[in-house]
Amino acid sequence: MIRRSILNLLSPKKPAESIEEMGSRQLLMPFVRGGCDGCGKCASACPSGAIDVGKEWTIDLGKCIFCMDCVGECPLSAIERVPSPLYALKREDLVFGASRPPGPAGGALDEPTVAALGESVSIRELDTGSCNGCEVEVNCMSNPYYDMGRFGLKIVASPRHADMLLVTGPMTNNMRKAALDTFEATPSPKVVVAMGTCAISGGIFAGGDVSGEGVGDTLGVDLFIPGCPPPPERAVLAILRAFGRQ
Amino acid sequence: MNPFEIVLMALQAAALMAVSPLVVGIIRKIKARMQNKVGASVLQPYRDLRKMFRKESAVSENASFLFRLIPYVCLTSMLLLAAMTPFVYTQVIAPYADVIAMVYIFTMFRFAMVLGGLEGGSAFGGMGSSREVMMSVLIEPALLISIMTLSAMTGAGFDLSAISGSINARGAAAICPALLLAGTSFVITMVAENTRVPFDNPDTHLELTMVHEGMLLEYSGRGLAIMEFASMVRLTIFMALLGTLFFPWGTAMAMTAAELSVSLLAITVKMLAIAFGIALLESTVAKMRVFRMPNMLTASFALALMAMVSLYVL
Amino acid sequence: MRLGDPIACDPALLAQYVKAYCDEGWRVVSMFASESSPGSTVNVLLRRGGEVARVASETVGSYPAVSALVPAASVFERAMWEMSGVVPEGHGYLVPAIYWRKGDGHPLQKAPYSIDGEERVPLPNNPIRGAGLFEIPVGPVHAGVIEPGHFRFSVAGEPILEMRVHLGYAHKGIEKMMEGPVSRNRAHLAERISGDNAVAHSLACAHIVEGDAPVPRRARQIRVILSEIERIHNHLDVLAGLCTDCAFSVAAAYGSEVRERLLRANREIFGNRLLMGNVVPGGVRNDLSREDVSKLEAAVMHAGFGAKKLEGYIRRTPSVVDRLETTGVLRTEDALRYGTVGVVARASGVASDVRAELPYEEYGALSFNPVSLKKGDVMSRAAVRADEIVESVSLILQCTSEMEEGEIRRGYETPDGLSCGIVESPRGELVHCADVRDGEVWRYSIRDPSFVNWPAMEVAVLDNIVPDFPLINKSFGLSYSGNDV
Amino acid sequence: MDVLGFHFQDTVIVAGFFAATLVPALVGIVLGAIFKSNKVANVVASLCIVSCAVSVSTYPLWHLGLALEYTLPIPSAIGEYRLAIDQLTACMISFSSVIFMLIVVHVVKSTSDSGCRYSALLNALFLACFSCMSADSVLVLLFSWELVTLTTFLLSKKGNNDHARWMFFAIAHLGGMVLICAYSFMASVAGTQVLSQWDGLSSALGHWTSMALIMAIVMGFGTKLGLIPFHAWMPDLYATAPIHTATLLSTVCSNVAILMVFKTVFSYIGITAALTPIAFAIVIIAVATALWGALESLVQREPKKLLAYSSMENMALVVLCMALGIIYIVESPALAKLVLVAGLLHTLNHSVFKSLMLMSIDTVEDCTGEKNIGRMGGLSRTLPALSAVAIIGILAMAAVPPTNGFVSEWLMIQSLMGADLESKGMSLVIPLILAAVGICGMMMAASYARLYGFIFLGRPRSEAMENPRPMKRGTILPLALLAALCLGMGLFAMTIMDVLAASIVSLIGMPPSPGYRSVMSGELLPLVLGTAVVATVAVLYWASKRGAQPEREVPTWSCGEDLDENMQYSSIGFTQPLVKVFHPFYGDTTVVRETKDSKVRTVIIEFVEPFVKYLYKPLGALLTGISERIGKTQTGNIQTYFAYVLITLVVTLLAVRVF
Repeated sequence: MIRRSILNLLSPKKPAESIEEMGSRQLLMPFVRGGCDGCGKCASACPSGAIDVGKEWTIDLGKCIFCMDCVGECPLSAIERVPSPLYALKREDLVFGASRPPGPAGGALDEPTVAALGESVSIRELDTGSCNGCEVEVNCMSNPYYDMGRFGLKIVASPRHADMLLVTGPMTNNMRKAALDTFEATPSPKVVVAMGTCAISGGIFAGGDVSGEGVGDTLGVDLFIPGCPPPPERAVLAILRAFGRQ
Repeated sequence: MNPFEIVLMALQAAALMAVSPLVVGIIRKIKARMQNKVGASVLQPYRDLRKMFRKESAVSENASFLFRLIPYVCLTSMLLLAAMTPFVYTQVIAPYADVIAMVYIFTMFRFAMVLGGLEGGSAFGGMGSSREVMMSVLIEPALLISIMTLSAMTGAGFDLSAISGSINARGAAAICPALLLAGTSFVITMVAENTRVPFDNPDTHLELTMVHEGMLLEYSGRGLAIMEFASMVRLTIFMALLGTLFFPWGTAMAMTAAELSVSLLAITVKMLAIAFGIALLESTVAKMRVFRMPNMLTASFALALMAMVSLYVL
Repeated sequence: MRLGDPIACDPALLAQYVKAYCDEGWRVVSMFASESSPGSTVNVLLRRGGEVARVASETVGSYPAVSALVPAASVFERAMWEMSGVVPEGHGYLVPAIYWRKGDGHPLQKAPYSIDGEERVPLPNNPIRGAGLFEIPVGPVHAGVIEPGHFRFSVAGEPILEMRVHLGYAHKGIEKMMEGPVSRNRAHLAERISGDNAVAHSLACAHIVEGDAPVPRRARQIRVILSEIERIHNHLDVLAGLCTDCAFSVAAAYGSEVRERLLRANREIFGNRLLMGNVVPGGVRNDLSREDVSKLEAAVMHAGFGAKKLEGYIRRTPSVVDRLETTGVLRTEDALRYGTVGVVARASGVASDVRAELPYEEYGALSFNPVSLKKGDVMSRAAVRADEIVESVSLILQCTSEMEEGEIRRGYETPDGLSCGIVESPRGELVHCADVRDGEVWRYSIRDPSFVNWPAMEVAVLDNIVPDFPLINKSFGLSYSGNDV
Repeated sequence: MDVLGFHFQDTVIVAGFFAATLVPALVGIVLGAIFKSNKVANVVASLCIVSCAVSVSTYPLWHLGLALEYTLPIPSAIGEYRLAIDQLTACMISFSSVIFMLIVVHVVKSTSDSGCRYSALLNALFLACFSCMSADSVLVLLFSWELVTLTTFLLSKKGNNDHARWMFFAIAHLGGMVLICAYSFMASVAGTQVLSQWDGLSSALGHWTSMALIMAIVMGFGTKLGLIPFHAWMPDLYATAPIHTATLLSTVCSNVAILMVFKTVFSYIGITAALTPIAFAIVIIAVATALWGALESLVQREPKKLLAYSSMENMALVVLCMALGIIYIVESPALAKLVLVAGLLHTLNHSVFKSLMLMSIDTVEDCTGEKNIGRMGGLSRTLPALSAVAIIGILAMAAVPPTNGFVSEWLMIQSLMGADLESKGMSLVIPLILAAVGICGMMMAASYARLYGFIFLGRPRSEAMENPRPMKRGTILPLALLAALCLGMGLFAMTIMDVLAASIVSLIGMPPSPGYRSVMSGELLPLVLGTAVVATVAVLYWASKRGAQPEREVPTWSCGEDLDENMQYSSIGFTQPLVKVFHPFYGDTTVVRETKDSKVRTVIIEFVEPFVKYLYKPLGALLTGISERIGKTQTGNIQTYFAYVLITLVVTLLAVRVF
């Protein structure tokens, strides 16, 4: 173990990826640029009801679980896979259609919060009943590949020490009180992040024994990170960009 | 003591406190690199402290005035200790740098922390306090005796300036079985007192295993910043004591530019070496079981006693 | 797998029937109530090696508790009482298991039911008293990145005198959501019962939906590959987690590095880090190209080497071994009494493995050595995991070396009646059961391995000290979401 | 003599002083014996306060140069009734009177129904203590010492606590008997009963006899100090007796015992080099007592019992200082002076913080009706004033700078470290003592943290804690004064030390130089350190509060579930790790019993004092048998006790005269 420690210490090459490397990997989402006849097969194939063909073809990235079942269903093969945006600051910014195509995400959190927390973000992960997929990825955020510690992000043990509640899961009824308690226990300024589809909208669990549609109905959310689950590099990048870094 | 010397002593205390987040940052950086990570910048602790200092405090509704006062008591005790610790210059605020008072100020720090852990009335704070108390019963006497050994070895009384002056003046000749034994005991004490691996895990996310962190669970904002800072200063003080008292080379004994610059270089090298040692220990050893700790601490205690006895027997 | 006609019995005799089976070496695999008029049918699934039996009993309101005679039934009866309203009379510890809310009716009943406000049933105190004893409540919001669950320790200092696990925070009503027309695609929902065991759950679900129609051999081989990759990354997670929990940071980082490489390979080859979306009813979604296969072999072998190396780090460091050995011992008799499954059982000397006893997919055609150890401590559970990773690598390589060419998906038809899917998930024997009536799933029951292993942990932690609990918990490596469905 | 422009004869002032001190107390006794009403009780207590107030002037009067000697005009066949006050005695009397006075003030303020008898006995106890400290003849000494035992015994009656009282009486009386024999023997060797004429009897006694006598004196007085194995009465009596009795026993009576030990050992017997071996024996007893007190305090469930073990530990440290004084005195008088000053200072400090803590704890019990520390908690929010004075007392007990407790421990360790380690195998002994003192100190600190933490901090653990009755009006006053003394004596410790150092010259007969300060480090440390601590905390607090974000009160973080009162650390659990570490000392006395009815297991954890279990239980059966018989025949009548004590004394003294 001593040997490995010292070798690691001295080795100049680390597996950690640069921000550019992390940013180069895309998470693809289904999207129709045109040529949709509104047959609705894709909408009925969607397990989480993310697609609406009512007025125009729209997809709610906050509901999409990225299963791509819709792609094969389209008789016109009009559904393409396009890069999805990293994050959104408002829930409605996650709905895309021909009139509002997905582009790179922009915008940062409000100025005072960024100024207060920008360089050092203590994260308290709050699982409100997720499937454990997001937890796997949150744990990966601190492995040597993503190494979020180098950006000043760290997981802390108590909400008292936290600046950010990283909320996963659809907010089950049984977790509602605990989530409110955690929010209450966190000193301000604080940021609430909805990570993953079920935190944003309830996702595939919407309509189950959960409280409302996602975390936003219980806590005010400042940052939405779509994905089911969002890969670790996307979560890290989304947090960094929302704080105006890179 | 001329005024210039007093200024120098004050500067040395201020410098010790100022570099303590850097010291912690360096240890964390080394640890991260050993884990094959890049790790946070060595300046990250400063950023963390600044952020916490600006945050709101969420205080438990069961906490009393003590809870609000304790961070300041802890910081004060560290301030006093910083002024008593030889760092780049062997002279410290003599004649008030009394080694016995030093140990009692450490006790004051612990006592305040333990009471702070009991504030709020959660099970975790009590758990941290309870374990801290168990450790302190064995740590403090060992610390007392290992420092006393130095006092007896140098015959310099209780004045830390005189002790460190005497040891540094002797240089390599100061190295004797007593110094080595006391030094070993001091290293164990340092690791335990600062609740580091293998006694406690400073990076733990498990509330059930915490010692030091458990007592801090209820603090937030400014109070937390101060408590964290005080802990950083405590670690730096121990490292500085280890560097100047048990590795007696290079510390300035006179106030000349040459000696001071050599001393600055020497203490930098020593602190880096100790930081590396701590990081290596923390990387290669697992946290021990709670009830194995007493064995380790008793060993430290026995080493300190042997050091003392060896002074006269050998 | 379709289940034949049950052994029907009078509710008053149900306990005796089940006891008689258990005395013969059968084990309660699952219990669930399926609504029928006027009451409910209590189904008890039992297994002995490759044999599966079902005892069914029509109850109205209540019946004498099976757990009075067979302790393993206790947690099932708590869930049935709460979710379906079947009252086990004489149950020794009738505390909610999942739902924790009062209301008119029960969540799994067909008639509409309503909840009394947001108030939850207060968690009960531990059944232990004494001056100086106190309770340490931990969770549902833990200090680490863990799923929500509540642990209640009764201690008078460090040694744990009593511990109770209270779950249900991740309850999302998945069993209810699974009901509906059989034609619906349930794979995505099944994968998210427990995201880290996505393959196992979707496979169990597929087994029900597919009936007894065979899927193409190539698909079966890919399914084995997926299952085993999932096992490797779960086991690696536990091994790395054990290192983290005892502050053995370099090894922990190494473990997470090895795992991350595997997850990246998953993403590259199968399109998803957690292998979601790959198992579909009738086969698998993604075929493997030649290139994929060689990438896969490399990735899997790297993971296998990494796991051995990690195990070596653990075994060669006395301070870690000291933490892991003799900690959290689950004795063989307790493992049997609570009907534990999977790694937990195998580390305590109960060699039960669905892959060997009731082979599904291609397992019957592959050779592997089931791993089993006797001591039942944290170290044994870690060792079983490390050895199983090696076995998994071998299974995957056996599949890739003789991949059959051909289609990967075939049509299927779901039969009416009661069918079940039993697979060996990384955590152990996983059972899905569905009661299909007239092309509708009438009742869908999910029994995650965690459901039967959680009660065993309540015994394994006794007399250990509080700070060793995280290690014990990690070594069990149980799911909360899968338990709470 | 010229005081404030008046001219008096010394003798007039001295007689006036003794009259002013003794007469109010005597009047009080008479009034208390005649009347029964509560109003008179207050008058009686006020008379006691007057006596105390007058006797506070003892040291100033001595300082003015008055020879405070007095012979009671009572002719006697067995000796004169002489009182004489030297500098050390004056010091101790003045100080003890302050404590006595504050305690009586607290009696008046806190108890409305203590009754005339109690007040009268307080007067009697004051008289007994005063005359014992100032005794100049064996008869006065022994008589008043017996009177101290007797009055405290009578004062300690409360409810049905006969067992504890008789245990105390038996043990204290055993000590009294030993003392009677020892002093009678010394009187016969010295040929006079006048103590001030016994100057260094050791040469006449021979060193074996001297050593035996020193041991007898230490153990004789040690029965009241709680030296092992005579501590067994303390916890029970502290817990069951009226609090002021316990406080007086722990503070003023201990001061008396310590003073008498010091005077007898150093002045009357006199130390020579040959006597050092006995000091090592005393060191062993003292260290064992200190360790035992510390260990037992960790597992106590009643705060008062915890404080009883704390008294035991503190007094053991003082005895340790005395023993070290014996060891040092021959080789290094300056060091001996330092250690004796440390011991005396610690005695004084102990009486301040212990009276503060005992009365604070009693206030807690009084306001909440709860005696079990395991069911307390959260009082800092409901009784803020009490918690503020109590934290000062706790810090003082735990020797946290800048309180008075710190100064005396600091001196003790200095004197230990100043020892000339190259002689007499001290290099082996001193580090061990140092280690023991260190461990004791930390264990006691753990106990005190537990005491404060589980009474005042956290959340209430029972209904009674949530809404305590308010404190009785005015009771905070004496407590606040004591708290102020804790701080003041810490800050101005050097002044008190100088006075004590000057006083013990009369004891050990040394010229003022070399001064004890020559072997001491950091002369002004207490004041500088104290000011630094207080000022820095204040400045930091003030500076940091400016521009800070507002504070928000939130519930204690509970991981998202509700907390009930049983979900916080328990006081037994708090020290359980330590009990486990030191389990050889608790051994089979930690009993964990489990009972299981249908659904709920019950775990019972018990601690039994081994001394009680193995020594006093068997012995106690015998002793209680005897004391019960005494109780039956004598029906608790004061006069009969007096007669009994007098008869014992007279018979012994006559016996000595005859042989």
